[in-house]
Amino acid sequence: ERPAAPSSTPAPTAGSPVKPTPAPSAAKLVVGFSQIGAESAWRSANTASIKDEAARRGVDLKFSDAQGDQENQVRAIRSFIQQRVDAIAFAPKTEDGWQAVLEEAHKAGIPVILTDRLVKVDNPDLYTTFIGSDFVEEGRRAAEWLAKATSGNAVIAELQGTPGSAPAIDRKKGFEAEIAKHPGMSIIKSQSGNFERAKGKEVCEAFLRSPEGPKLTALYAHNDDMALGAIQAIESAGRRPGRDILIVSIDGVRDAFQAMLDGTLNCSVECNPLLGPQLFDTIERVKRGEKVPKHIQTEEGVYDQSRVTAEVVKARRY
Amino acid sequence: MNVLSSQHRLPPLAAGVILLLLLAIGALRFDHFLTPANLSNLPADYAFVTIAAVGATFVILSGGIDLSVGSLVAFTAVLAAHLIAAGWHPLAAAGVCLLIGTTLGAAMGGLIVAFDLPPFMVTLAGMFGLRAAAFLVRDQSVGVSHPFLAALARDGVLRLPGGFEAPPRSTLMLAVLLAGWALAARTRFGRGVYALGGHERSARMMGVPIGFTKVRVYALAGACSTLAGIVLMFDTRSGNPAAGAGLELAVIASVVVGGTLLSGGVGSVLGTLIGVLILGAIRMLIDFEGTLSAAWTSIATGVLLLTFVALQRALIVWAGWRAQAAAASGTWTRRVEV
Amino acid sequence: MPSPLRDAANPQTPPTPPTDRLPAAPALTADGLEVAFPGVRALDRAGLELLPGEIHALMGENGAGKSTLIKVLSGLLRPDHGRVRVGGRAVTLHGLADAEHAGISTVFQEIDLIPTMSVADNLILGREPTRAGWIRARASRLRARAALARVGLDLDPAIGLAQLPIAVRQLVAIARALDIRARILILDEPTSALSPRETDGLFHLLRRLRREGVAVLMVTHALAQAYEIADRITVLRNGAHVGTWLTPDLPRLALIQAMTGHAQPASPAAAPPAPTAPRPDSTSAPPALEVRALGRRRAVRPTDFSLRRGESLGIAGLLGSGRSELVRLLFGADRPDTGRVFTHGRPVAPGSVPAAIEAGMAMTPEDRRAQGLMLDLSVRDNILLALHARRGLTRPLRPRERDRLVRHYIDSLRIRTPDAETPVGSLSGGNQQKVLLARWLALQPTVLILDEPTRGIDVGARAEIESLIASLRDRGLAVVLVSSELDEIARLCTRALVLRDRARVGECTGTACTESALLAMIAGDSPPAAGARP
Amino acid sequence: MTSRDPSPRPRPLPAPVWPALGILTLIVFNALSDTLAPSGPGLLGPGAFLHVAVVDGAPAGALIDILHYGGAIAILALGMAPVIATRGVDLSVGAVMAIAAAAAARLSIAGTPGVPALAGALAVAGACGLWNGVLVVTLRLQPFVATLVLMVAGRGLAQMLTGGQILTFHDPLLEYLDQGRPGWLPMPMPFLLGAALLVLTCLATRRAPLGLLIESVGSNPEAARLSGVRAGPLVVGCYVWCAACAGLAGLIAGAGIKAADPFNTGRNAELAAIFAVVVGGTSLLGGRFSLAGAFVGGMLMQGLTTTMYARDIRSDVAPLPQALLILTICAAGAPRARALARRLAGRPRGTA
Ligand SMILES: Nc1ncnc2c1ncn2[C@@H]1O[C@H](COP(=O)(O)OP(=O)(O)OP(=O)(O)O)[C@@H](O)[C@H]1O
Ligand SMILES: Nc1ncnc2c1ncn2[C@@H]1O[C@H](COP(=O)(O)OP(=O)(O)OP(=O)(O)O)[C@@H](O)[C@H]1O
Ligand SMILES: [Mg+2]
Ligand SMILES: [Mg+2]
Repeated sequence: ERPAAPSSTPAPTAGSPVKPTPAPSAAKLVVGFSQIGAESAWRSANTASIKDEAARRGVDLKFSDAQGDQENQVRAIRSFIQQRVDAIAFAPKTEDGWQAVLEEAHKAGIPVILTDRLVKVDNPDLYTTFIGSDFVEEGRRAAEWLAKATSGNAVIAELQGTPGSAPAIDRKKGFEAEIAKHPGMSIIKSQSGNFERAKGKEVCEAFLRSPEGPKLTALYAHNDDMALGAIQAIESAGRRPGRDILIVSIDGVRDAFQAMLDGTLNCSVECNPLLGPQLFDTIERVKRGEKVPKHIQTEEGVYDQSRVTAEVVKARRY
Repeated sequence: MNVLSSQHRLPPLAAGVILLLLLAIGALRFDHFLTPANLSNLPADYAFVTIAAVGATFVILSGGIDLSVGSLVAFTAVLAAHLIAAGWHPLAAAGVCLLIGTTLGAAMGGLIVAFDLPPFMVTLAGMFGLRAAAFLVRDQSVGVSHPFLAALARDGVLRLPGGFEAPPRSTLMLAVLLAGWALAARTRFGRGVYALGGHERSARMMGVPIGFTKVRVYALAGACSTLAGIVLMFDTRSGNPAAGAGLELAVIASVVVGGTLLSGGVGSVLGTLIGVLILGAIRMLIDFEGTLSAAWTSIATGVLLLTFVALQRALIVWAGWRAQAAAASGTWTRRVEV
Repeated sequence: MPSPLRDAANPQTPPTPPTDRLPAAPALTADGLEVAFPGVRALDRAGLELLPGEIHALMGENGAGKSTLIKVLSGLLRPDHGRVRVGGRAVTLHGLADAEHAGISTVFQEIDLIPTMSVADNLILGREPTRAGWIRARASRLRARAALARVGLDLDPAIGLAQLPIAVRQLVAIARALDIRARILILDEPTSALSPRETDGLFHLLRRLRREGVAVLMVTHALAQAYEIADRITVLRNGAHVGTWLTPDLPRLALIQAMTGHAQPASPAAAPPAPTAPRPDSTSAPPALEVRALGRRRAVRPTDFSLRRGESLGIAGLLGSGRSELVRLLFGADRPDTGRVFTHGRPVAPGSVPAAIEAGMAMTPEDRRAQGLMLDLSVRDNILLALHARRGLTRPLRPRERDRLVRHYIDSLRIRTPDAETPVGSLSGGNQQKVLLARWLALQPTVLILDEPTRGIDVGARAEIESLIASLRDRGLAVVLVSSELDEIARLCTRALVLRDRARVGECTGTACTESALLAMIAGDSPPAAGARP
Repeated sequence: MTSRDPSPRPRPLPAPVWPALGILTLIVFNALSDTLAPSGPGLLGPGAFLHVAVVDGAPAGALIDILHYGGAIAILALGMAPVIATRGVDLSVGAVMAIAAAAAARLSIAGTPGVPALAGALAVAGACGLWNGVLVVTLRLQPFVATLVLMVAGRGLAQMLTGGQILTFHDPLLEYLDQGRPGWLPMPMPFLLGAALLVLTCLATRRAPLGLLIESVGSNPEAARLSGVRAGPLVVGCYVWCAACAGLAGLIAGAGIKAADPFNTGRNAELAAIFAVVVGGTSLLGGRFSLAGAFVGGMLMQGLTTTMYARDIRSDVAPLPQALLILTICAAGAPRARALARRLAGRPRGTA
């Protein structure tokens, strides 16, 4: 019942798959999706969105959770190729290391859609399109908000994500590039909190305790979870989060919105995990032979306390 | 045949049965499971794990443990990538890394011997230190492209009859396995490793050069981990300092599932291969199933693992009974005259 | 109080010059050896001279330093002071390999071999025949077989070592030592696990080696063996060289005196009050131990016997006759297929050690290192273990009571240890055995099962243990004694069972239990079928 | 009956000495760095490693941080030590931490008051331990594999319990486990809990025969069996105890962030716990174990982390100095090294 692999047809060129889809519309679309793992609530929401959307559209979704291991993702993609799925989507754990397996998918004529972050490959034709946000841009927006809120004067502590991970690297890069424009802003403390709430708290405690601690006026966290941990640390150190120390973070999960409502978090740059609808729209367009842009930006906003109300919090799905 | 020495052969044998069972389940459930291409993927995808596990087998057979596998893999992968990015030929980079990795392994063995330290501690320090070293080489992943790598991936594939394919890493894995097996079973060094793990004090009293053997075991493990790192690097054409996190546990688990006793002295390299493939086949089944959420993936992996090790256990007990029953049907005899 | 003998022997002067029968150039000499361990000086200016073509007995009390001396001679230990010369040349032995290179081959006392490997692997470990670095499988098998044949052991070399009882392992270790062409062969208590038959076989072999000019050094605690085979005897006491004598020049009493340092009040043979006849208590009381049709396939055929309080039952038989298996079934260490065990009329749950202990039984297993002791735990813990296990977590001993018990047994069994906290593994072999005995005596059992309790124990301590057994028996314990030393059974037991081929073949009572009677029963009318292996 | 003139017997130093020396090294290093840095805070100035401020009547500072966060690791190690002494290992402690925290959060959100919620979560953790113990004892799986099963599956269970979310909860009693500072001794609650457990377990294992029975099983299982030790219940008990300790550590971790984080709680906790036990002088081969050593080992583990924060060391390269310190401590504690030192000092040698 599954459509046969179009191995005889020439491989699609990127952006404009020449592959005609004569398959009857009755045939169910088979999509393989390889998720990195479940390392945060954000990720869970991302997974849920994709699964729900697949169920809603009646797509046969092959879902594989790599449990945080890039090698498992490679294996999953190879197994999708073996199963001759109609399209492969995945959220790459790192930028590098996909050349070989994407070549295999390319050879098998299966379109590949990246979500969440980009990959580095020799030949951009190896993937069809990329849906997701730009981590550098997120970092930049966070810095932009902070610059505006402090009129370009801030002594900042930074809570980084997991060492070596793409969001940690890019969010740092974007943030630093932006504050470089403001001579009054400087990062004086920076340490990894591993994207964890508990580590965020522990590291922030150490920041506050250090000789420079009293000088801090702002905190930038690479994700909301670490910011939420840091808020507790700031409170127990006897300072007021959100007032004495401005806090800006990235992701926009519900707990962060709640914290903004409570006045303890100042700003969260949204990184939308609800990619499901966009992803399957794109896949269907690709399958119909339409041309899709090489980068599909997700719709994301920058939320600060002024934009958050109880209704907004309630409406948050993740 | 006698009971005990076959008892030592039983766990890998039972593991083999389990592996076939897993493949049979996959074949029955999924359309494209039992295809030559898919079956070729299994060893290829786990080539680097297997290579690292061969080294770990020696360490565990000798009664030790090596926690530095994952970090050493990452370190050498990054170093090799870094060197290639700096213009080295991949083979030269691989050679240098192999030398460095072997030396690092030998150094850990040397510390274990010289100060009589617990291997857990020394290799844990190795795990910490080498991970940091990997980040010092490059703090994020490096991609490389080199004509040699592309050519290797394109032309190095062995096409076997029946549609099976062996990419270079599978071939290398096979070579390492063969060498490991021969080393364990057919050299004095290998017998010494078994003796060491079986009873270190006795082994000393029987003239096994304990210190030298241990150093060589850890050097070998270092070499295998390095080779695994290079294979990983060649395959993904990138080196990532964060790669291989938790690999050491996966490797130890494969070795143990393959019938090697963590206490040392009993086990085989072949069992290790089967152990890796069992864990790989479980993963592959879960991928083909394609409906499991993250939580269920963890649970299913755990439950399948348990099911199959319990089954392995049952097979061993059953075979033991059979052997006893067969023996008991004989007569009451005094075994041997002195 | 210097004994005349000591003065005559004059331990300070060099050993008695060899007679004309022995060639003059010594194969090995050691002098002034000193080795100190934490808390003890194991060797204190010890020395030794070995001549080619002699069998030399090394004797001394438990903990005298015999094994330590042997470890020095084999390169396992480096002495703090002193010299070793082999063939007249001073050598420094850095390890076993050096010693083997110098032509010294050793069977150690605490050799456990490698239990996870096969007999063949154990025999040829480290000496595998190789070609270009690769082991030649067939040649290895042949070499292993040949080694086994040399000690007359007919057994499948592929069998796992762990399966074999300690006696057979001992023979394997000897076979291993004989496998290399050594000019000096050192055996540390090789006979302690062997029954008379195997001992005879070994001695036969040693005599042949003597004819070939090999120098043999052997440790033994059995005076009879020393007098049977040794040309000369060297005695160590407290790590020091006491003297070396030609065997015929040294009367037994003098030897004992040399070992203990004081005149022995009574010869060990006379120590325990020999029972003349069974002295059952009131006949109406149920027997202390009753065994009905107890058996297990491939181990022991169903066997019955019963034992009253105040009786001691010996179990005699050859190696592998099923003695250990029988008492293990009795104690619940293995699960019997058939039969029941009753103590004092009450049935004991089969196959359960705790149940047997609860029923008043105690058993010292034959293999003290594998089945008895926790080598890395202290003497104190080893003594108290069984008592603690029986009392459970709910009825712990008071600390003062623990100290009292430990001190009592260390003193009364004369366990030679720096203190109660010393790990048992660093005691000498005989003292380890005493610790094991203490563990079970501390339980105050009513049925005491002893499997080779005097293995590796020196003459003095043996006499003490024997008299202890006798007095326990006379105080109303029922004692089951498995021993390869028939004279021990003859002296101590009111009755004896004889096993052959895993079945009971005879029994004797009271004065009829002489050594020769037992021997006759063991041998049987026709010799048992040889070499049948399933 | 020692022979005459025994060489002076060097008593082996107690097991906790080496990790304690390690902590001391860290403190000295931090203090030196504080004083020697040109614009540093000085030895005791605000922000210095040794500085102890008083916040809300309770002391606070880097040293207190070590006690605070080391408490949970020490509790894990106290649970792990007996398991290792039986020749086992429990890889599932991290997963059990997450499960316990998730269970507590669920109970608390469902309106269960503190005490039953706490008891319920600990019972869930205990059940996990029972599962491990049964696999090890009745199925006779190697402990590594048996506990690997729960290590892998447990995180999934925890995620199911929280519905793939980080569950935030508020319960004064649960929060007290982490934030509590009792008036009579205003120290971090995790440390006090750990210390209380240490005293308790030391009493149970050293005054009573429990410790000896556990050690006998790990030292020589066959001999223990023949001495009448019922190894089965004992070993199962050890795993249950270990899991219960892990549960408590999980609750502390959850209380610290007032939420159950099934993704990250207890990640790599098994390694930290095993490290603490082994550096505290217990052999992975079973047998003798030291609870005090495990406790101090846990503190050392946290000391390494806190030093990293205090010295602003990038967390990706921090493991390098940490590794070197671990090696140094181990080598210093090794009998071989001490024998060498004695020999260099010209005194007679100990064991060969
Ligand atoms: N490794 C060690 N550590 C500490 N003490 C030791 C060690 N080995 C031996 N000793 C001690 O050295 C002394 C001599 O021991 P040795 O084993 O040489 O005695 P032995 O004469 O062989 O006794 P036995 O007849 O009981 O075997 C004993 O007191 C023993 O406790
Ligand atoms: N000469 C031998 N060669 C090989 N195996 C033997 C020999 N003698 C005994 N066995 C093994 O030993 C086991 C029985 O030994 P067991 O311990 O019961 O004998 P035993 O009469 O108690 O002798 P001992 O007291 O010397 O140990 C048998 O299962 C057999 O496999
Ligand atoms: Mg001895
Ligand atoms: Mg016996």
